Amino acid sequence: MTQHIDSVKAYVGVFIALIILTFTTVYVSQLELGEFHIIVALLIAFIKASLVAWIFMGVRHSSKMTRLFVVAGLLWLGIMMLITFGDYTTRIWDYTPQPWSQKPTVGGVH
Amino acid sequence: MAETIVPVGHEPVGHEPPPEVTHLRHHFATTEQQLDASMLGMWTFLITEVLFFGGMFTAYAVYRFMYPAAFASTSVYMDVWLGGINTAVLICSSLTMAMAVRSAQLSRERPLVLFLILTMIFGTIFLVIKYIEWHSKWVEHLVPGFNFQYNEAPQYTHHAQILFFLYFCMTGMHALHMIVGLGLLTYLLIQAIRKVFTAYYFTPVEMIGLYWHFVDIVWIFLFPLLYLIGYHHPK
Amino acid sequence: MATIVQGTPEAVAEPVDYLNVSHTWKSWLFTTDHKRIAVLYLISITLMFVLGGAAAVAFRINLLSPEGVFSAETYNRLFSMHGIIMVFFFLVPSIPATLANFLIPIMIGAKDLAFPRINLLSWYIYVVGALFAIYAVVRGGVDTGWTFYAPFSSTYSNSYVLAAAFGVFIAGFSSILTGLNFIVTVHKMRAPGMTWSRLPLFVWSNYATGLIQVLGTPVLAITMLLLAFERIAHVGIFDPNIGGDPILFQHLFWFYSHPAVYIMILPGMGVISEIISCFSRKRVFGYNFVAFSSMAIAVLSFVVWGHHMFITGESMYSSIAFSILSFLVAVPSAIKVFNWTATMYKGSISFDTPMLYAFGFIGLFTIGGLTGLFLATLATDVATHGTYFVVAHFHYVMVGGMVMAYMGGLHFWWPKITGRMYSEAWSKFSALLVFVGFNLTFFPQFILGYLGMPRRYHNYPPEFQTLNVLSTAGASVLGLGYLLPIIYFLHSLKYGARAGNNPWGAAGLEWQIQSPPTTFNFDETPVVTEEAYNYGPVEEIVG
Amino acid sequence: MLASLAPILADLPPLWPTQASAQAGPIDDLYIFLTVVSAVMTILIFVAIIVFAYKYRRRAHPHATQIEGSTKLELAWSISPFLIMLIMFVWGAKLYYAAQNPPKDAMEVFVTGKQWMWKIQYPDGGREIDELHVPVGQPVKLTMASEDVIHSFSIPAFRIRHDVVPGHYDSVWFTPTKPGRYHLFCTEYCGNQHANMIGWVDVMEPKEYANWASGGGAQGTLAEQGEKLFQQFGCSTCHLLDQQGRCPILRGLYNKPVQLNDGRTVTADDAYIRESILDPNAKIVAGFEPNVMPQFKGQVTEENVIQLIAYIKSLSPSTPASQQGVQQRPVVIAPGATGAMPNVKSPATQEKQPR
Ligand code: HEA
Ligand code: HEA
Ligand code: HEC
Ligand code: CUA
Ligand SMILES: [Cu+2]
Repeated sequence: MTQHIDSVKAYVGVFIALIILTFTTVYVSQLELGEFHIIVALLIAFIKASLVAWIFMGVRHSSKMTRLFVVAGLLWLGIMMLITFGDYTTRIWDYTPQPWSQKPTVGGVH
Repeated sequence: MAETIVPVGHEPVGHEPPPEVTHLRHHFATTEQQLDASMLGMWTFLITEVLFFGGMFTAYAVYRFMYPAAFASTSVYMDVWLGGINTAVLICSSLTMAMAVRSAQLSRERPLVLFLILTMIFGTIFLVIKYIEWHSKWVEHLVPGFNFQYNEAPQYTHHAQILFFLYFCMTGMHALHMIVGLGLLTYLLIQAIRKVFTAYYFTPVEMIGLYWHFVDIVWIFLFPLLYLIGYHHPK
Repeated sequence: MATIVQGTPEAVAEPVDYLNVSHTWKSWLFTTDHKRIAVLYLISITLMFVLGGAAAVAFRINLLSPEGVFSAETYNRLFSMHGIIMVFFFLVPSIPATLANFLIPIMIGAKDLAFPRINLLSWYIYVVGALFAIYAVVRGGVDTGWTFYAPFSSTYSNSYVLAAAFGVFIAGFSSILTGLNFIVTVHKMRAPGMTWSRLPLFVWSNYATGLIQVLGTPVLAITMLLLAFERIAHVGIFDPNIGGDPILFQHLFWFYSHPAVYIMILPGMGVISEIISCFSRKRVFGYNFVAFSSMAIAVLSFVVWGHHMFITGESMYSSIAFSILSFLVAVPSAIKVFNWTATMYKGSISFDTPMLYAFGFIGLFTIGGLTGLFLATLATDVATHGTYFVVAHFHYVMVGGMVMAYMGGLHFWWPKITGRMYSEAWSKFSALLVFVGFNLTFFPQFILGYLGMPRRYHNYPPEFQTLNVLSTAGASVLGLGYLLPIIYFLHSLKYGARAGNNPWGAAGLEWQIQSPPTTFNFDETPVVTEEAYNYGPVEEIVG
Repeated sequence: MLASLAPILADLPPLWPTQASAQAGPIDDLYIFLTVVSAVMTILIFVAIIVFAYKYRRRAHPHATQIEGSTKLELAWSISPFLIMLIMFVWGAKLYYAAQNPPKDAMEVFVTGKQWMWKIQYPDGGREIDELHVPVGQPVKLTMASEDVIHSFSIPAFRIRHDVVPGHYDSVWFTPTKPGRYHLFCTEYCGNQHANMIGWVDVMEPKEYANWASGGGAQGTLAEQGEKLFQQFGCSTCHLLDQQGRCPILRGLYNKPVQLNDGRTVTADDAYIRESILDPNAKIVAGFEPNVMPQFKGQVTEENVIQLIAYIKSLSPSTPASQQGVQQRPVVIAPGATGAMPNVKSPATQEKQPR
């Protein structure tokens, strides 16, 4: 592995970006965004995490294999969360609240 | 899966310094192979960590979906200031950690020691603030299973308790990782003072750096999920 | 640290190998040699197997009569410990931690695994986990079944759930570390010329297993931890009284435990590929497909877990999706079965003991896998869930499949591991006993299951007795079948004939080095120039 | 010779379960299909192995012919099994789907699982433990709840089974077709006496059933029992039948949409009413205050809940829910309706924990 040494500038730049994003997320959380609230919060968190991974953790210099591993980790987390969620959001005979819509829920098909 | 043949036995360009300097272990052919193996091992380990925390995140997602109002009601007790400061502290520590790795890569011994110490200081500050927060939760009777009483909105007692449980689990696991990280940093510090790390051998610094940044990333997600839920939710 | 070979006068007579290089306790307990660690694992999991097997024998005796002989309490603790020990402390580490630990570095031409000290650490972690489990047994056992379903385990059971769950939690880390080590080793330690397409299929299947271990086990760990917290502090994460959802526990548990069943079969499939090819003197038919199917199983195994929850009140749409995905994961298994069969076509087949086990594997795994399809089919799962049909299914794949493969692998590589041959006649006899005993034990359970006999019952309606008696009779034959190898293997250590480097005439790097191998396996790093299973040039192209 | 075998054969255990419901036949057909496919595949593979093992044994065939493999063959034996599996999947899913949708005219029976017994309640008020009586030919829908851990309600002769998960209402339905007495099992491990959580299902001719049923219900129908409880638990002190106090009117509630105070709308089905009684604060009706209605968890059993639901149901004419608009009942915001009664702590959650 050839060494890549990042400049101090890059590190400090990321640092400043992270701090700004932290303020942004706190600020945004106080706006009336309704359901988009969480989406924005997670989006910002994702950008922050990517910055840390990409620069601080050096993914940008890493091999394809390392990147594949990183993506695989996230993918598996996604599989676990999405499929579990798929169950909770599609149970129709069991009362589940539906915060994402204002439409009446389909009641028990008992 | 397309990967080329590993460069075992293939001579690296330039001169390979002696094993005392590179800390090459017997079963590796080259330093490069050893470094690659360590890094891949570390990343694989971090994947297991992602899924370890992932179990709690899944539980969080499910219950937040089931009990949105109860979860939102807890935000009154979450100190966004302390959480925010802690986020900043961790970001600082990530910066100093990155700088520490950089110093090691450049064989700069004094800065390495300095940055390691700074990282540890930030880590400690984080834990102290965390302790203050937990303590206030204890005082406010918000520790599930021990003294839980939810006066904010008694109708949500049960469901808010789930959130507080997840709060303690997730921040607790995170803090545990910080403590382990501090232990590892102490080890690094000792080695750094003994001038073990050079441009030829800094794998431990780099690996522990990765770990430290990962712990930072976990917090980056915990902060909005735990502190900013329904911050502005209509009562 | 591995000890350096010292040429003592006594050792001059015999060639130095990893076994006789040193005899002190310390040299074993602090070894970093993957081969010695494999032997340590072999001893520990054998003990656990005997413990789990003893529990099975005990509760099979109970099932001889409808009223049973044990109290409900005893029975429940027996089958729970049987399941927990067999799964987490025997079958999950079985082939990976022993045979693969021993063979992977050799097969890819490396001196050791990438992280020898982590390898040793994983054994210590395993031992600590096992001690916790044994502590739970000694204190009075645990009665939750191996599945630990909440809220029974978290709130109602008054047995030693915490100790057992903690043991499982700890053992999980040992499994993670083993998997991590394999992944890195296969990526980074291959000898020059050992390309991915030249890897023995055994390495491929263990690589795939490693992926599952790394990606799945952490979730089991956190699930066990949450369960423990719930039990200690009663915080409501799974307890419906406080708004928790018991089905969430099942999601998290099966997210690990379904893929785990492939941790418990993939390495076995790898062993079978090696054995079939060796005793047919033939390259494996369709190498690429077999290798790729291991990876496909590893990936797909993560999206089918809900088939254990068809009737729990999981969403109907989820169930339907999980059902079709379960069929999808069966396809790569089908590929393997057909390819093994095709490998024998125009081979030159000999019937040594490992091959007998391989035959047993193919037959029993096929039956076990096909009955898995009954369970993946929604309507028939409704009729058979929670009955002995499921018990029969998983023993066919786990015992008929994986344990057969493990035994086959042990017989195949025993000469390499110990340098000695075991008794040919006895080993064939015991293979026969295992096959007959196994079918007698578990085939009647399919019928019992469809008749409706529920699992985890310490007593049962009298009309089920005949089949249960057959099953118990089979279990005693099976027990004998497993007892014999323990005896003749031990016997061979001292009295067995010297095996030589390559008793089976097999291809593969491990057969080109000394038996038993030296501490660093190879004097110099080998350079690989040929495909795996090179038993001669390709003579015929089909289709 | 053969004749002497006859008594032994007669003594053999049954190899096939009785078919006693309309569900059993179709499921058995699918099962037979699966068995045949499996048998064919198994025999195919066994025969191939035996033939190869014999024909190419080393003595007869000392030199193996090396074959690389064949993509065409590989694809053939990956795709064709999958096609066969698709048949299994579609067939199984169809039956499963049907099992989730009980017919409208199904008779409703309530089942409560509890360590270690099955408590059965009939709409006419009859109650039994570990016995279920049903008439031949009548579709029956079971609504099931658990008071403690997960149980699973299973009748092998009917080929039906469903878990009974605490905190949920689960349901399952069947149409018995053959009079007789069949096993009823718990098939989810639920503790010590799991194996004794068994009972019987009696399938009776309709006439016989009518006879038997007339004997039951001494304490009135389920709804009448519920009415009594409604008085006994003091529900009636708040929920006046026709007059809006500080509580919602329950008449006409069942199966109607309910507007909640957080903006959501839900349907007042069994599960909702159950939750409203056990944990009223989980969902607050728009215009009302939380913490007024006491929590009845720990005071009423799941059986009581079923009786209360039956009563509340009986207050609604049985019109389909779909035609109703949101919030037809008048809503008046009651002034000063807070903090009337303290929450009743559930004794179940206070129990000492075994470790
Ligand atoms: C080694 C372990 C192992 C393996 C490999 C498998 C393999 C499979 N299992 Fe099994 N299973 C278990 C261990 C295993 N299982 C355990 C332990 C349980 C119970 C847990 C508990 O509750 O305690 C269980 C339970 C279980 C259930 C839940 C039952 C229930 O509780 O209701 C289901 C449901 O879908 C299932 C399905 C399958 C399928 C589809 C496969 C497939 O992977 C099988 C694929 C193989 C084949 C299909 C055979 C070869 C193919 C051919 C010869 C081709 C010809 C085929 C056709 C033409 C169709 N299994
Ligand atoms: C790796 C997995 C594995 C293995 C190898 C086995 C092996 C065996 N199992 Fe196990 N079994 C499980 C995994 C396994 N099982 C699991 C996960 C469950 C579910 C648990 C639950 O419900 O939670 C289960 C449940 C289970 C049941 C259902 C219990 C119930 O639901 O009430 C039964 C019933 O017959 C059974 C029988 C057997 C038998 C007879 C063997 C035999 O193969 C054992 C043979 C081994 C020996 C006998 C020991 C070695 C021999 C000697 C030391 C010689 C001395 C012995 C004699 C002289 C007899 N098992
Ligand atoms: C102290 C007063 C009080 C008592 C006693 C009381 N309730 Fe209520 N109930 C309320 C109030 C106030 C509401 C509306 C707020 C809410 O949704 O929780 C309500 C709501 C309900 C609802 C939901 C109605 C709807 O329109 O959606 C049901 C069902 C119900 N109660 C049933 C009962 C039953 C059954 C009992 C007795 C076991 C009972 N209540 C006892 C005050 C009471
Ligand atoms: Cu109830 Cu088992
Ligand atoms: Cu499965």
